[in-house]
Amino acid sequence: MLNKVTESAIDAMNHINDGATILIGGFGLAGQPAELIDALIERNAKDLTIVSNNAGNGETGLALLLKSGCVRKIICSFPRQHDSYIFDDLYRSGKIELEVVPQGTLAARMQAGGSGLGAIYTPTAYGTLLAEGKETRTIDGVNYVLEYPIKADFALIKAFQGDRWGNLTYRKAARNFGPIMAAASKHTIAQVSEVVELGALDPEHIITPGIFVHEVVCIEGDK
Amino acid sequence: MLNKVTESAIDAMNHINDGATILIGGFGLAGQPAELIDALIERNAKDLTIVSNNAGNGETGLALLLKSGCVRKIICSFPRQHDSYIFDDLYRSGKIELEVVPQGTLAARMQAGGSGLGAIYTPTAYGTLLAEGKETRTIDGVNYVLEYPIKADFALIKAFQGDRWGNLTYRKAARNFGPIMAAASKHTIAQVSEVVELGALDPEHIITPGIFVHEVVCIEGDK
Amino acid sequence: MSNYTPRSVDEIAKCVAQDIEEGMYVNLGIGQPTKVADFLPKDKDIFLHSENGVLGMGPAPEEADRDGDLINAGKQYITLLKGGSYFHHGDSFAMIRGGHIDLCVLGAFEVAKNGDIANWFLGRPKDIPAVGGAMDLAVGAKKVYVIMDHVSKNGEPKIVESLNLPITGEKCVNRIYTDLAVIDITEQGLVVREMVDGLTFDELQSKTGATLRQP
Amino acid sequence: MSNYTPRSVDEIAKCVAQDIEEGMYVNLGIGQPTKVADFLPKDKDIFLHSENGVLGMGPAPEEADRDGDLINAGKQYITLLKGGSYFHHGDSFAMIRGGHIDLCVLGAFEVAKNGDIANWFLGRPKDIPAVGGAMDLAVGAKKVYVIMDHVSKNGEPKIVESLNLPITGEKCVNRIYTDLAVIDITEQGLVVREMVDGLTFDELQSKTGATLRQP
Repeated sequence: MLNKVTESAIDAMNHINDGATILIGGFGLAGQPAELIDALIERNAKDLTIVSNNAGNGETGLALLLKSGCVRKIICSFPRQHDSYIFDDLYRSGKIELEVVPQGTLAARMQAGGSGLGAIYTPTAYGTLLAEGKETRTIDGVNYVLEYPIKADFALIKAFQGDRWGNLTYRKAARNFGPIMAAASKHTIAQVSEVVELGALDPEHIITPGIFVHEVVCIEGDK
Repeated sequence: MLNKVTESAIDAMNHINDGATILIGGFGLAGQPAELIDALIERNAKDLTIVSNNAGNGETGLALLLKSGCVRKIICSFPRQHDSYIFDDLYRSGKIELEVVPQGTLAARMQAGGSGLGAIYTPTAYGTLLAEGKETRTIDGVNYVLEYPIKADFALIKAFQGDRWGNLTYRKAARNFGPIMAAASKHTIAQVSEVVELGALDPEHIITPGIFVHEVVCIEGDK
Repeated sequence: MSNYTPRSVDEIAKCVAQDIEEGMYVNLGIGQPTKVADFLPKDKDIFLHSENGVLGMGPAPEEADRDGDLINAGKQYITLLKGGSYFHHGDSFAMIRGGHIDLCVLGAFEVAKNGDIANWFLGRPKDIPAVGGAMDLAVGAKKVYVIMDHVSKNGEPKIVESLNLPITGEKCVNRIYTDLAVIDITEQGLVVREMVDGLTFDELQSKTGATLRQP
Repeated sequence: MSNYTPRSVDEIAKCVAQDIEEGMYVNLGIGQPTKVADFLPKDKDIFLHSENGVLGMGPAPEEADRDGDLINAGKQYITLLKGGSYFHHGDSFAMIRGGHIDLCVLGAFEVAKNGDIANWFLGRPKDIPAVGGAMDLAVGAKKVYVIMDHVSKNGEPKIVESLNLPITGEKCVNRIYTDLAVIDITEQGLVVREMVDGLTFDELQSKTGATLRQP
């Protein structure tokens, strides 16, 4: 009997080592796997590359991870927020590397990674600073930028319900990057609010099939 | 009040004209929009290009459409089946043009079309007859073929439940190409087994949001 | 100087709302464009898209009904209308990049006469670049409308011959709504559709960095 | 000639099934490979994927329970296990092309010593090309096992120095199960893992179009 449910968030971090590339779900705080990030901080792996839409809020979750000094580089679409002061300070003092990627391109690059494409031509960012030095091509009169896949060693995501095969559902707009990050990483760890019996999730309603998920951690009391 | 529900399948064909490119859902008979195809035959538009996984079975649906003489070219992954004799005869007598595309590439090209990408590099078919004359590139040691998007004027698909905003759910493996064809066409017509009240479909369970659907036709008595 | 009153933020939003037709799929950018939602006709089905995976956005909830998992791209609490749906970022940006969004309303620092828009980065040494969905929306939506003040706080024109600031997207703006006028960007150049009462064309031209045309 | 009995189709399928471990995501090709499912251990969770959008495929249903919307890639009626799921072709081929399928079992016309496989098209003038998911599976799955007869009906070797028929995918086969032997394709060449009782290595070599090695 296969059981992907892992007892604790700390246990789930066992495989994460220095230098890993880690996708972290969430749009702002919605869908951010806060407890997994806390465990990752405790794991204290160094020299990490993090891919996430934002660069953390206040002194919670992703912001705390940056503060811990474990992160060498962050790839995101929107680092600067009203409460992203931890990132802002690290960036201005040259202590973290930043790659800004348009939000849709971030999603598309991870989708390319998860689905085995070698590269994609996207119209987004053509002619802008974010396409500087990148290959371009005009196809049927439209200008495109060549973008390469993002693939990662790990993904930490937050889902709603999960089962022992790793099937996941999400809750409202907390779905955001979860399904595409799960597909783009070699080892996906999902925190869920509830672990349900196998078969309790309607096969029509499963958003992330278990093939993309390797460990499921239940966070008690979480919504 | 916006209502995408169209009274009859025939009415939904009003916009289809000679020379149109039409995506038709289904994998074999599962998910094939039989009643929409019947209406398309009645519409009798000529010189059509059809994109579908197969090239019809027996004397039903897609096979009948081919028999009607309305189709100039078919793009599909698997035309030859034990009961595809209508297509086989047309092909052997040079009356229909065939473009064979690997099944995953067919899906990926439509996804590229629906999501605004200009082209994709896929590893599938590299070095084969189906990549002859196509641009290739080696990226990180893997060989890829450059493939261009498939975009269409129309998509005819079969879904399970629909509402007046065009939201759709599917049934089991009949989902197959429906969602990606809906996104890859300018005008998507979906036949459904049931039209439900707005709000009856759980927003977490809608597979094709109404933005991709332009007309919904209810086929009474269909499963 | 002639006697006129610039439009308030709400009045500009109202002008945009009046130009949105039933059945349109619309993305309202962060900031001022979000206000357009308040002036949309309640009796028409207009579909608001938020790039974080929501279609059919409804008005802000009562404080007691706020849900941290139900926010818009500006990270404000929202509600979902009956018939709305959730999806992941891949599908959400397929809607944008694939040309399925009929209209996007954006704020801007500058718009050039050819429709180039600058709205993501001022590029000063201390600024941290952050783009979000701005570049996807600019190139992807079928039509892009901009809401902005006609001139900057220093009185500089924000409608210009060519951009001074880093570009977000090329030739993508179709119409500009400012506190002074509504201007279409056409093949023939900048065409003034409408001005606030009491403003003369010459005065509008004097506050604009590129040649205007009367319709 | 030595005294041996070639394996039946079922026996070959059983050999493959024994090599599949718990937790693997497996795609079984149309035809003979489909039979492998019948011999998988019932007490282990092994996940069968069908490229038409099904994960967690179960055995064939009773006739009364057949459902035209629940078929596999070979268009046979199937069932879904508890914990199974449905998805569209885009996601299904993301699983394949993206390297998420641990193992794919395919039939073949020919396999070359370097792992090239031909299984989609004989290329004769009257043949109609039809590829389905064969090329995606060949390049996408982490491992590809082939089931085929060791020689053709005319007695020609199907394991060859280089392909005579149109290729499906380059260097993708890892192991071949025939009615006579199980052969690994390695960096060092074709390594015989196992042969049917009574067959000599020399006789197997005589029926094979490329050099075999003993382990």
